[in-house]
Formats: sequence, C-alpha cells, structure tokens
Amino acid sequence: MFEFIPNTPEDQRKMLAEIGLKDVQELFDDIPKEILNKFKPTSLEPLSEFEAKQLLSTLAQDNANTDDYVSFLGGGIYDHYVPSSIPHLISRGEFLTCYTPYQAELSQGTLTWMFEFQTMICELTGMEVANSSMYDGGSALAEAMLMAKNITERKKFLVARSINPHYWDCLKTYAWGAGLELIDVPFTEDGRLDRAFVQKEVASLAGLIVQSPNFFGVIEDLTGLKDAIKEAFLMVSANPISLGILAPPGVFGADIVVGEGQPLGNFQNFGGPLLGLFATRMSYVRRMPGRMAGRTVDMDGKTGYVMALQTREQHIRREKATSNICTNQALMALVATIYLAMLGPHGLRRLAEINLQKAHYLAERISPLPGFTLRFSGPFFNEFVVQSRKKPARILKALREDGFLGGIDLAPYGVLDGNNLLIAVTEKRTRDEMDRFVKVLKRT
Amino acid sequence: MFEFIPNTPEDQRKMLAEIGLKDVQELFDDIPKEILNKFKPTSLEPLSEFEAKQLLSTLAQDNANTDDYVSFLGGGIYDHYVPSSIPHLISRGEFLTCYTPYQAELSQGTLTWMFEFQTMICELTGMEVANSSMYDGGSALAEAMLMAKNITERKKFLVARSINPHYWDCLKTYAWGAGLELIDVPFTEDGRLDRAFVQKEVASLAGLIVQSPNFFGVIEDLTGLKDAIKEAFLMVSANPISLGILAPPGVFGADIVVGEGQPLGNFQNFGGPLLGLFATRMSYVRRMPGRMAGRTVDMDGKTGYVMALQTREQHIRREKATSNICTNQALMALVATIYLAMLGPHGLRRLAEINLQKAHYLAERISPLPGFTLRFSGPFFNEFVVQSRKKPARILKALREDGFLGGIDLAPYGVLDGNNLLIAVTEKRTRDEMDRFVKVLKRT
Amino acid sequence: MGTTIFDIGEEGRSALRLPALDVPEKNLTELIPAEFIRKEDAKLPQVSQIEVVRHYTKLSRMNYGVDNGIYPLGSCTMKYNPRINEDTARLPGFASAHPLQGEELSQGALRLMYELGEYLCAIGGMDAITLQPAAGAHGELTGMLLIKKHFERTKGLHKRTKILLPDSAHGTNPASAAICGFEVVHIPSDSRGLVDLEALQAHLDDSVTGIMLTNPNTLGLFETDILEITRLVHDVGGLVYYDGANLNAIVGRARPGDMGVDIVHYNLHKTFSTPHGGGGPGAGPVAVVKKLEPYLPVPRIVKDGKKYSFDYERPHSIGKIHSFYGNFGVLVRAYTYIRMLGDAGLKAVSTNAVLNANYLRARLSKVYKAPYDRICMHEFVLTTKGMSEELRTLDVAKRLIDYGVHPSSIYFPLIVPEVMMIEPTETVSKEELDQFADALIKVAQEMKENPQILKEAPHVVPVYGASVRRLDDVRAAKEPILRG
Amino acid sequence: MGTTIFDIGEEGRSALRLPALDVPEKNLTELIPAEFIRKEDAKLPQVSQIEVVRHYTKLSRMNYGVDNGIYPLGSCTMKYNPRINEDTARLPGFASAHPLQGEELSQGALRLMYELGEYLCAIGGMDAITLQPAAGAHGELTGMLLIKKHFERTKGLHKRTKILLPDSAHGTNPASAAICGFEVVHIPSDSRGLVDLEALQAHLDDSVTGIMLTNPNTLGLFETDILEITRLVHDVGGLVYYDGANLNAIVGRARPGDMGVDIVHYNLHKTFSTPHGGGGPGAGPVAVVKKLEPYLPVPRIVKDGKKYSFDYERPHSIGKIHSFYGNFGVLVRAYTYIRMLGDAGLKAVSTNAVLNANYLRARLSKVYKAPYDRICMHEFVLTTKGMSEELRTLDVAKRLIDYGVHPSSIYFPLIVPEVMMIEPTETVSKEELDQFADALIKVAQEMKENPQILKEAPHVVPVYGASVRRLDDVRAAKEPILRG
Ligand SMILES: Cc1ncc(COP(=O)(O)O)c(C=O)c1O
Ligand SMILES: Cc1ncc(COP(=O)(O)O)c(C=O)c1O
Repeated sequence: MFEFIPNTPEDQRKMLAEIGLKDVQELFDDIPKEILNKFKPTSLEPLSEFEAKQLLSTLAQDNANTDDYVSFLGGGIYDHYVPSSIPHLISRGEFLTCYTPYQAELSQGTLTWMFEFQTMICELTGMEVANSSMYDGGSALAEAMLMAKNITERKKFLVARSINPHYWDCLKTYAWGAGLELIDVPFTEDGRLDRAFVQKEVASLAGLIVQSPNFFGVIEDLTGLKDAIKEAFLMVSANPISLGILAPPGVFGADIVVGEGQPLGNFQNFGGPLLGLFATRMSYVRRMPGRMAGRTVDMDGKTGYVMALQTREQHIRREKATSNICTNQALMALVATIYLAMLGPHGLRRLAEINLQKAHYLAERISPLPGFTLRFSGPFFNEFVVQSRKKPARILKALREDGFLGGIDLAPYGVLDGNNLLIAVTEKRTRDEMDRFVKVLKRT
Repeated sequence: MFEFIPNTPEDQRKMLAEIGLKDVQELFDDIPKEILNKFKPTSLEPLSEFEAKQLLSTLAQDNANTDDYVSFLGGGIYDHYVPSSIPHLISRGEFLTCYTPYQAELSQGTLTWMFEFQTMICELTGMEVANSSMYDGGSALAEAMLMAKNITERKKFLVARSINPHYWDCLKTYAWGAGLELIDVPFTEDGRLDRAFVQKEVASLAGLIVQSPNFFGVIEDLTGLKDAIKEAFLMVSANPISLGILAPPGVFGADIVVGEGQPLGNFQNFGGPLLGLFATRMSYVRRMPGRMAGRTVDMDGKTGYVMALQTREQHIRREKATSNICTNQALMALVATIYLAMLGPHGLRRLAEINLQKAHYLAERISPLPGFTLRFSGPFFNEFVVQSRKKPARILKALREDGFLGGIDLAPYGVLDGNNLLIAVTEKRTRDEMDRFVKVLKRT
Repeated sequence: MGTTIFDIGEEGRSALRLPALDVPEKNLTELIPAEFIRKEDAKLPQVSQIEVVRHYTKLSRMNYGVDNGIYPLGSCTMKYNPRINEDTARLPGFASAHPLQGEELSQGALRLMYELGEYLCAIGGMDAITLQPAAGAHGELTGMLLIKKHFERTKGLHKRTKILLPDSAHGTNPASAAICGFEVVHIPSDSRGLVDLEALQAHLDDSVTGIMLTNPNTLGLFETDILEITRLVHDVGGLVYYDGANLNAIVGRARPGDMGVDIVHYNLHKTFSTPHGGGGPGAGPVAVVKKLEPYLPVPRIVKDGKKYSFDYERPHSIGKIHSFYGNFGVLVRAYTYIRMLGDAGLKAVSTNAVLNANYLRARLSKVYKAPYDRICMHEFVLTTKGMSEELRTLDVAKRLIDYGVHPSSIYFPLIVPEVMMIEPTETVSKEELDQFADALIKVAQEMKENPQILKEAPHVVPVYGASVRRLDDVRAAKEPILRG
Repeated sequence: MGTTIFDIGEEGRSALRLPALDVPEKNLTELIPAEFIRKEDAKLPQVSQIEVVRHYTKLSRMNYGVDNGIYPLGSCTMKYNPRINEDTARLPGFASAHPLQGEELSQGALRLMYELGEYLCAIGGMDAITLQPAAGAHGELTGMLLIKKHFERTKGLHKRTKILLPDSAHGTNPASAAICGFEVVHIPSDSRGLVDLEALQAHLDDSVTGIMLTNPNTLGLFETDILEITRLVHDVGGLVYYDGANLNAIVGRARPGDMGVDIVHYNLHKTFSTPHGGGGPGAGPVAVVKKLEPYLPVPRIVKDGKKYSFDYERPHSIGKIHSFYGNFGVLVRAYTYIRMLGDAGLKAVSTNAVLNANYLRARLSKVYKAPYDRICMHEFVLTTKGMSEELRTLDVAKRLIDYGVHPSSIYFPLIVPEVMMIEPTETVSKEELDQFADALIKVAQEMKENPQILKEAPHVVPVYGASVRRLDDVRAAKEPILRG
C-alpha cells in the first residue's frame, strides 16, 4: 500500500460490494479498450520519502543559490531577506491546503487576509481598489493591457522599451493573441521614456505601458503623462519595495498599477511562484480581472468577508468574463501581506532607503573604475546599468569564482548597444561584500 | 523599539500613569543600589534577524553534519531518517509554544498525545505503564536507579560495564549524590554481561542495570536475569528501534525499562534535546518519576485527559516527590509519538530488520579485511565493534577525507583494550555507501 | 471575528528590525528628485512580531483545509499534500535560486524541469511540453494561442474563427478562448451526460479551429465517444484541446495522447498533489503532439549530452507567457510526488480515486438524485432538485459545515440544476467517506424534519466548523467594501 | 474529542514507505537467536499519512499556546518564541550534527556553546558555567551536587546536612535537594513576603550547606535583604544557590553575581525565549563563582587560541549529568535570542516585563486582593480568598477560559491561599493586558451575580477556547487509565 492512499485491500473489497462490482477494473469499463491497450507506463519505480529527499537534494545542490553566493542579481527578482515568521505561518495546513474560499464561513482566514492584502496594495500604489493576485508581474501587465482594451475599445498600445524585457515578451504574446498593436517607445540618454515620442502617438491610443523603476533601475518621470495621453490608459508597473520612498503611481493619475510582488517576502524560487499585483480605480472595479474579498455581515450582523463581485469572473460570466484567471497566486499574496504587516510604514520606508543608499554606494565605487561607466544619468532606486569595456561574460565569470552572482549581462535582450551589466543591491548586501565586489571588478 | 516587545513609549506612559509612577526606573527601586551600581553589560550590540541568521549559519557551517557526510556514528544517537511530516506538525504553534498542560481544558491536544505516547512506549517495552518523558537516556537510567533505591530501600547496584559509558558516567554522578554503591559487572568474550558475576553479588542488591543492545551493539541475553536477582530491580535500557524485532524487556521480567528515544524521529541535535523513555509495572506507578496523562471524563461525561497522579510530583510532594523533574522533553515525545504512528507495527518491524540486515552486510564485508576483526561474537543489532590493527584515529581520518563519519573510536572510554571502532548502520546507508566505506578501509 | 491586522497594534510598533545601514547615508534628495519622493507613508499596520504571529495563527484557525478533513470539491482534486513536497521545494538550491543566474549554475533546476516534462509527456502520451503556464486557465490560454499559431502558420486563420465547447465545460475554457478572439460555440450534452455527437457534427466545418474537451467531463463521466470525437474534429482540420483537470481519474492507466488529442493541460495542483495555498499557486503545463512543438513558448529546456540549456531560438514560438519559467516551486513538488509514486503509485491513484467516488455515489444516490446514475469516474453529481420547496443546495452545503466536513462544489456544472459535484480523491479513508455520507444523509432527513436548521446553517461550532454565521453575499455585491 | 490515534486507521495502513533493502536479505534467525526475537508486533496505530497529519493537526487545535494569546503563567515566563530561533536550531550543521563526530568537525557548535557560556556568565555576573542541565530542576540538582562536592572537598560534609529553603520556593527546589540527601529546612516568609531574616538567622550554623533562594521570589518580590542574606550564609560557611527562574525581572540591569551568590541556574526556556514545547525541552545552565569551577560537570568547553575543545581532565568534577552536552538545540535558540537583543534589548526585556506586571497589578488589585500590594517585579499574586463562599480560584481560572485567554498559575506559591500568580511577560501588548484584566474583572463580577456560570466553566467555545468541559481529576487519580 502507498502512504498517501488509505484504502487497504479489505477497504476496497467492502466498497466494491457497496457499489455492486467485483473488481476495480470494472470501474474503468467506460474507457474504450483501444485506449487502455495503448497505455505505456513511465518506467518509474516508487521511491521512499528518504530516497526522494536524497534525489531532490542532489538536484538542488546542482544549482547556485543566494545563500551560498553573494547575489547582485535583480531584473525583477530580488534577493531580499525573508523573515522566518513568514514560512512558519504560511506552512500552517489551514493556509497551505485550502483552496479558493468558495465556502466563506469555512474560509474567514483566507478572506480576511485577502482583504488586508487588497488594502495594503491600495496603500502602496495609491490606487482605490486591488485584486488579490495575478500570476506574476508579466501576466499582470498583460491583463492590464487586456482590461484597457476592453474599456477603451481600442487596440493600440505604447510600450516603453525600458520595461522589463521579460514582461515585454509576455505582452507581445498576449497582444498577438488578442489582436493588439504594440508600439515601442524608445528611451533617452538618461534611461527614461522618450516623452516626445509618446506625444506623437496619442491618437486612438488604448494605453501607455511604462515601468518605474524601469528595467535599468531608472526612476521614470510619470509627471504629466496621464494628461498627455488623455483618456487612454496609463499603466504603470512598479517595484513594491521602491514604493516605500517613491511617490505612488496613483498620484500621477495611473489608471492601472501592476507589479511583481516577489520582493515582498517571497523567495526567488528560480523565477516562480511569483506574485502579480494589480490595482485600479474604483470606477473600473467591475471590469477588473481577478478575485477580491469584500466585507459584509453574517446573519447575526457580525462582520465577515466573502468573495466579492464574482459576476466578473469566468465561472459565472464565461466567455464574457473580465479574465480567464481562476487559480491565482494566493499563498504568495499571503506572504506579501505578512511581510508588509511586519515592516509597517516606517519599516518599508527604511527598507527602501537602505536599498537605495547601498545601491548608490556601490554605483559610486564602480563608476570611477577604469573600463566601467554608469550607463544612464537618470535617478535610480536599487539597480543600475554599468557599461564595461570587457565582455560581461568574462567579468561575471571572474566574479563567480569569487563567490558573486555579479549581475545580469544585458546582451541577450538587444535593448542596449555594447557591454552592459545590470546590478542590483538589496539590504542584504554589506559594505564589505560590495568592497570585495569592486576589488574583483578592478582586477578583471 | 524591539520587534519582540510591543510597548511603545506612549504605551509605557499610559501604563506608568495607571500604576502611579513617573519613570520605569522607579519599578526597580527594590533592588539595592549597591547591586545596580555593580552592573556591567555584555557589550553585545543588537542584531537584525538577517544578521543573526547569517551569524548562526556561519557557525553551523563550521560543523560536520550527516547530510553532508555519510555517517556510521551511533553510540546512542543514530542517523535515522526523519519524515518531513514530523517537523511540520510539531512546528504548529499550538504544540510548540504551550507548556505543561496545567489547564487541561485548554490542553487536550498535549494530553491526548501524552496518552498515546505512554501507550506506545508500553507496547514497545512490554511494560504496563510509561511516563511522558525524561531528559535523556542517561538521566532516565539514573532516575530508574533512584526509584529502585526508594522502593527496595537498598543502596547496592550492579551495573553492566557494557552499558553506554556516557550513561555510566551519569549513573556515577547521581549515585555519588544519592550515596549509592555501584558495582561494575564485567562482560565476557561475546560482549555480554558476565552472569556468573551477577550471581555472586545478589545479596542485599537494590538492582541490576543492563543495556540491550548494549554499547557494543550486542544483544544481551536477558533470560532468567530477573530470577537470578530476585526482588532486586531488573532495569533495562533499550534502543526503541531494536524493539521492532527484539523481544521486549517486559517479557524477561524487567521492573523498569528505560531508553534513549532520539532514534524515534528526532534529529541528532549534537546530542540534545534527546528523549528519556521510562516504563515500569503498574504496581509501582505511584513511585514513578515524571508526568503522565490519564483518561477521564468531563462534566458532560465526554472522554478527556488530565495530568494523572500529580501527587507523586515535586510541586505537591516537594522533598518527598518521586523525582525533581518538572520541565521534561515533551516536544521530543510528541515527535516519537508521530513517528511510531507513521511507521505502525509492520513499519517498525521492517525498519528494525533493515537496520539489522544492513549492519550485518557491512560487518561481513569488514571482518575478512586484513587488519580488521569483529571484536565480539555475540549477536548484534545495528551496531558492532571492529578491532583494527591501525589506530582508529588514522582510519577515521582517511574515512573523513572520503566523506564518511566512520565510527566511534572507543579508546577514550577505557572499556576495551586495543584499537576499537564502534560502527552503526541505519536504514539510510546504501549498499553503495557501504561498499565504498569498505574500500577506504582496505586502503588504510 | 472580522478583525484585520489594521485593527491591531499601535503607532511605532514593528515586527522586524532591519539590518543596519553600513554605508554613509546620503541625503535622500541628493539621490532622488524631491518630486518623486513619497509624501506620506503607506498606511500599513504597526504591530510587533508576536501580534503578527498571533493574528495569522488565529486567521488560519478560521480556515478549513485538506489537513482538517475531507474537502470534496468537485473538479478541484483536493488530495493530500505531502509535507516532503514542501521540504524539497524549500531546499536553498531551489527556493533561493535566481532565474537569471545562468544555465551553468542552474543545471539541477533545468534537469528537474526537463525530466518532469518527460514524465508528464509519458503520463499523457504526448510528444512535447511547456511548463510555463502558472495554472490550468493559463494553460488553456497557451493552448488557444498554440491553436491560433497553428492556423496562422497553415494559413487557415482567416476562415477559422470558432471553438467548440461542451456546455458542461469549466468557465475558464470559454474565457480563455475568448481572449484569443475565438467565437465560442456551445455543444449540448446528451441524455447520457456526454457530448451530443449529432450536435457536434452539425457544427463541424472549416470555420472551426477545434474543440476544448474536458475528459472525464465535469459530470464525472468518461467521454466514451472520444475517439470518434477526435476523429471528427480532425476530419474538418480542427485541433483537439484536452482539459486535463480531471486526469486524476485515469492517471497511470489511460493517456490523452492515445485518445487522439493534440494539446493537453495538466493541473499539477490537482493530479500531482501540490497544495492549493488558499487559491494558488498552481501550475498548468501544456503538452502537445509533435506537429505543434514548434509553437511552444520560449524558452524550451533542451538536453545535449549531459548538459541542459534554455532554447530561445524558436522562430515559430508563440513567445513567452510567464515572466520566467513558470511556477518552478510547484514543479519541484510535482516532480517529488511523481518520483515517489512511480507507475504503481500513479495507477493506484486513479484506482482509488474512482473507487472512492463510486462508493460515495452508491451510498448517496439512495438519498439524493443522481442525474446520471451509473459508474462514474473520480467524481459525480447529485441534485437536491425536487427534494424541498423552500430549501436549496446552498442550504444543504451550509448545513454540512455544522457536521465538521467541507461541502462539495455546488452550482457547477451549470447544466444540472441545484447540483452538488463531489470529488473525494484517493487520499480519504473509507471512514471519512462514511462520515461525509452519513452527514449528507442526515441533512437530507433534516430537510424534511427541520428545514429551519438548514436555513440558519452554518452554526458556529468549536475546534472545526464555521467561525461566523451565514454571510450576506448580496450586500457585498451591492455596496462593495474591498479595502480597509 | 477523546479520540486517540489508536481509534483511527485500519490493519495494513502505513504513513511511511521505508527505503528498499538493497543488500541480500538473510533469514532473521541466522542473525539473532530465535528466543530474542519479538513474538508479537507492538500494537501501534496503522494509519496513512493524511490520517496522521489530520489527527495531529486536530490535536494541536485543542491546545492553547503563546501563539494563541496571552499565557500569563506565573513563574513560567511564557514569552513570545521567535521563529528565527526555530530556523537557526534546524540548520543542518546543528540539527544533524552527531555529538561524537569529534572536536575538529564541531568547531561551530563548540564556539556557540563557549560564547553562550560567556554571555550567560556576563549576564549573571558569574565566573564559570556548565550548559549540561536539561531544565531548571536539572540545574538545581547540579547545584546541589556542586555544594555537596564543595563540602566533600573541604571536609565539611560529615556535619553539614541541611539546606535552607524559603517556604515560597518552587517544589523542584526541595525535591532536588532531597536527591542529594540534604535535609530541607523551610524558612518562613515574613509579612513583607520576603525571607524572614530572624528565622533565617535562627537556623544558621555549621550544619548548614547553604540556602536555595529564588529572586525575585515566587511572590514576584525582590529579596531586598539579599546582600544581608548572602553575607549571613557565607558567615557560617554556607553557599548560596540562586534559582534564576525569575531572571526576566532583572536581566540587563542587575546580576546575581553582584548579590553575593555562589551558584545560579538560568532557565533558557523562560528568560531566553526558547519554546516550551508542551512541557519541554528546556535548558538549565548553572553558573558558579571561581572557587566552585573545579567541580563543574565534564566535559567543559575550553578555548585555546582559535580552537575549541572538550575538557574531560577535571579530577574534582562531579561528573556528567547528561548523556552528552545538554539540550544543544535549546542553546542555539537562546544564543540567537541573546545576540539579537544585545544589551539594549535585554534591558528592555526587564523594563517591560516589570512594567506590564505592575500595570496588571494596578488594574486588578482594585478588584481582587493583592496580599502584597506594592510595586512588584515581573509577576505578582492575587487571591480570591474571601470573595465568595462557594467559589474557588479554580472556578475563576476555568471561567477565564471562556473569555479566550489562558488563566494564570494557580495554587502556587503554597503560602498564599487561593492564589493566582500572574506573569504577563514583556511580549504582550497593552491591549492584550487590558483584555486579560477586563476578563478577570468581569469574572469577579460574575462571582457575585452568577456563581453557577463559574462552576460550570469552561464552556466549549469556537476558534479558541476549551475543547471539552471541566474534567474530572479525581476520577483520573482514583482509577488511573494511563494507556490505551
Ligand atoms: C475542469 C477545469 N478546467 C480548468 C480549470 C482551471 O484551472 P485553474 O484553476 O488551475 O486555472 C479548472 C479549475 O478548477 C477545472 O476544474
Ligand atoms: C521558581 C522555579 N524554580 C525552578 C523551576 C524548575 O524549572 P524547570 O521546570 O525548568 O525544571 C521552576 C519551573 O517552573 C520555577 O518556576
């Protein structure tokens, strides 16, 4: 018998008797014989838990990780410290093993934190309403685009070329699927959106998609953008940690704010599971994708929470739904909720400041090095692009040998000429690590 | 403010007002000034959780561990596999952060598993009653000795020299404290207790202390021992895993059975926390040390559990208590309970068989090697002594370089002449690991 | 109840000390233009660590999960989530790996993904796979994009605009198809609860891109005509998309690939035991037949000798549909599970999932009406229609809560009125099945004898059970309060 | 309720697959004589993994821990247990280290123990330490053995037979002393609740080995005469043992070593935040003044340059009192905690522990009788004596449960009738203190207005609260059922 399956042969015998069958094979009589006869197994033998653990440990050891390496990798996924309380709390079976809160009375825990999460995301982004998660930053941006298309009934989108190219790739896929037109907006020498370009393309525009801090770490100037594009949607993808010090997109008139929520207490997980953030104006709430919790009362008038505005969703609205999303990234949203609760307003601000200060410390030490220059002049948050004389691959190799994950070689993305390295600095990086990092750069 | 202390300056102000004080210093006015003035701090600066984690990780990396090394170490602590479910379940705050179940109605979880644990230990040992834990195998044995002294009102104890020398050291300390006489019983060439010696010392004997499998891994012959020592106490320390295949001490008439419960799903923890097992006859229950849960009913007649027979314990009986134990090793007993529930009767038996078979596989491959012989001829469970021509320290060093924790050098214990290595084999050791182990031995 | 973290705490508290700033601190406005700086802090909670732990511990206790008892949501496969999965997924080499650390430093992760892909292909009888989709619906969308790409490449897109969908389909199916601009055509079910072959044929022509088929379907019935269906669709040049949400019914003994399907998505959070996490994350890998392989999302994971790498050079790929490689942590869990089960275990899964469902069906169809009363697969539907004038299935579900068990799915599929859709999974014991059946039978009795108690259900009960009484959904819709 | 794991499952189920036996299997009787082989398997439960997880999840929900709310057990210091402690203790280098792997491969563990010893000595103002004792009582026993050794070495043991103990002492104190054969002499408390100096003096002569003193004592009062007491005891050649269970009151601002004590034990599971685990494990390190150092248990951890090692060569040592080095995993937790707090944090602990206790005392002494109504330290006592004819403190405690909070310690110390001993610790918020005080004040009112409700308490309540009604202790004592 298998540890995960309680039925014993005796149990099976009793159950078959109740059903009125002789053999479990009969349960599958509806499956055509041709199909059953073609079946081929995988040839995998069962493993004990111990053997499986050994196998998986071996695989895991075959990957670098940011416990063993000192990481300056960012590009959307950051090596922030995950407080111990978080994995402990989210591992509680009642959080981990429940599903979508279909039965509200048995799901007040989930519904309550969803409500908390929505509130926090509104606070961070300066928006009026947030959903309880999307798949990731990339698909959240794509969903924003689809929502803008649905509301504006237009198909033309401007996309800042300075957004994360991984998101840009996702946008392209979704846009092709939905028959939308994407126009790249170039960036200027300071690493920011070319506003003049935007001005020229406002006609019949569905929306403008911009990211701040952008892929290069540069903080975009969002002032006046909404005015410039008028009724077209201003969609901003933001790093939630940066919102500890940066003015929220909401104050610049953004219509939709999205972002990647991984930095909010989630592990890097080799890029998934992640957490798509999504917030908008209350006036668009019924056109918004994703699940939401809403506050209500029970039969005794006591406060409680339910899933709200489900009539937007696919299980009711089907092909007319605001989105096809069903299973989302709930557990990661719970992580973010606990993380933000732990930090509080002052903690989040200070965390953002520490990231900012440390990134500038490193940038200032790299920029005077011969063979290295800062690529952009615009203000940046916790990430910046360094242009190098030598090939990034060579530099990264040298760094790796000294125990550093040194940054991201931007060559494969084709957005920048020459040799460029994207370097991120979080609160985990110490001065000593940065000084050693600079020493290695000097040597190469 | 500190993350573990909620009070803000404002909270403090309000509370002081309620108390009628001006300053927190006044709370400490009862402490004589001479004392306060002598105070010297530790000079430790506070650390953030991240910094503490880094520091502790550095310390942890400075230790070998049986994930990174292939371990053949035993001698009371064994490298068995700990199923994942166990750390997950015992980490639930309701198990981890509660204390002794003083308020039974808020502690039915703890009291129920205590009751389950007691039942399981009775089943394993073949005894009638068990307590819910002692500190460790060594102190459990010492407590057995004290209990035998109290009941027999005698002071002379025979102690098999083949018991774990670490326990033997504990017995010596306790015996000296309590004014008891310990007489060592030698072992014969097969590694077992010299029964003839016992026969000669029966007069005015309080008890005989024996361990099986003993320190050398050899299974003692308990048959007829109780008859030989008559009303004196037969006290047996047993490895609980071995009881999957070995006849329980209870069937040989043991009066008290103790043991080290670490092998039952507990991590090795560099030797602590451990789990002292303790079981005896029902007729001695009121003289037994340690906490117990008992079954009863509530006001509605529903089954529930309470702490039973507390009148034996120090908080009521004070200097006349059966023991001074208060805080015990509850969480480790919960681990053992879950572990035994997971294995079940067949699993435990099979686990014991696997240990036995693998240990014999290795022993048979070592014994023909030139320069190595099995030290004892007696039957053994999952551990055995190998006598070597070369110094064990040299052999262990060679093994270590190949990634093995090769066994325990018995030289420091002074119980055996010559070069001796104690080698343990658990279900985690694969044939491949053992074959490689033997190759290294060959080379040395 | 109703208390949020915002209702707790005091100005100035915090639950986490940050590492000290060990570099010289500059004036903020030296680094960022003042107009970009936030004026007012986000209004986040201000709580100490113990308050955080207590609050979320308490919230968790207001939930019911698989760990708390039977959770027979039809179409959701709420099976046991082995704890070993959590531990393997949290190994630092997986949890703390960065997606852009390079192939050379990611061989373990790549190998895991490559091998998991192979296993899933073998399990499904398919040729190639992408692990990128983050959930079933995401997989469906990927599938629709693949179909679109196929017809774009084969120059059929101008006339092919429709997608066929049985009326018992899950809502994500039409919603996913709609994103790609396909026109959804619903195919009715026949009296057997299966695709009405005649109706299908009536819609089959060269305007059709294909069909989305859930099998076993959401009534828990195997589409016995599936070979005929796939043949018919192929005959008009269409493709067959197989929604594998219900794979638990056949895993280890039958393969979609052997049924003539072109695309199939797997729900790793259903069939392969990864936890549902309160709504996610999941993973919805999509496997295809050989001819569709060129269209799969980039990057693909390829193996060359002993080396694994990402392949981005796929000119006909639909592109990326996830920021990185999908829900990798979920993939680790599914990999662990598949390796532990092996072939014998996988087969035991479907055997016992189907056995358990039929046992419940046999017991419950004596009391409730089973619209399709025959051997079912891993799940089945019942209805309360006609059992009471005043009571609805909702009332039955809420009353079940009072018995300490979780209700089944209700009001889905849409084609059965007042439906309960019951999927026990293979990981519940016969005793738990009996407990659930006993409760449901008791409630049927109460429907007659004490309707009021159903209307007022759930009641607040200790240890397990509801933490509030029945909640007002209407109010939440009319005056939505969506943030604190 | 009442269900044990033995009531669950079926013959043949198991929750864990074992690794395959990959060596040739021999006949059992070839390896072990038949008469040593077990005839009948132990009757253990037979359950699948999900049944294990569900059962223990359910049991946990019938418990109340620090994570669930205020837990003001006097003398137990039920403070918050930081989760980081659990993670550091489970690092493989700690959790999976074998105690006999050798000094060379254990430098991290040795350094941790060495440094923790240094910190504890500094905190206590003492000279040397052993970390071996597994709990407070184990530390007491160690202390008694040290005293015995001291007088054995100084040839005083023949006449020195007594140990003095204030009547407010914890039960472990006399029990520990008794194991060493010391005669326990109880010293009464005076009207201040402190050691009666005259009574003490009356007992002081050269038959005395020393005194065991808890400070602050179990009434929550600082022994203001402590300098006088230690001097008097020293004057007759006795030693002073300081029970440091209540160190939380003074940590970071006053040190036992500065009070003239010779031996002190620490409870790491109280002052230093390690979790209580349902009753243990704890750790009870014992620190001493220089002259007693030679007697400390072996092995001691010593440092030579940068190398740490075990020192067994201590001819006058009392020997070993633990199989290995004590509850190492608990030491890791305490080390983590001390390093995170630093001096400022340690001082904040005592400040707020004492502040919280006094705040509660101020609020509650208006309603209950405070036998010693003055500024207290980290805890204080109240009595219900005289408040009701028919009700006892037990009833008050049980009724508190209905309000979702954990009662305080009751009926200890023995010298106050119908006592409640309340220790909130520094980790509860003012709001939680108020919630507790409000509940206790409400119960005082109910004592008058509705005594019956107290007698029937606790009632079974949802989410938190009792899972059974009041249990019959007497029956459990009369007819003990101690196993299933
Ligand atoms: C039949 C069916 N198809 C598709 C889905 C969508 O899967 P997901 O929720 O993972 O997006 C579901 C989910 O419940 C389903 O039951
Ligand atoms: C004052 C006092 N001394 C000693 C002890 C015994 O400590 P332990 O339970 O750790 O053995 C306690 C425990 O509660 C105590 O309160």
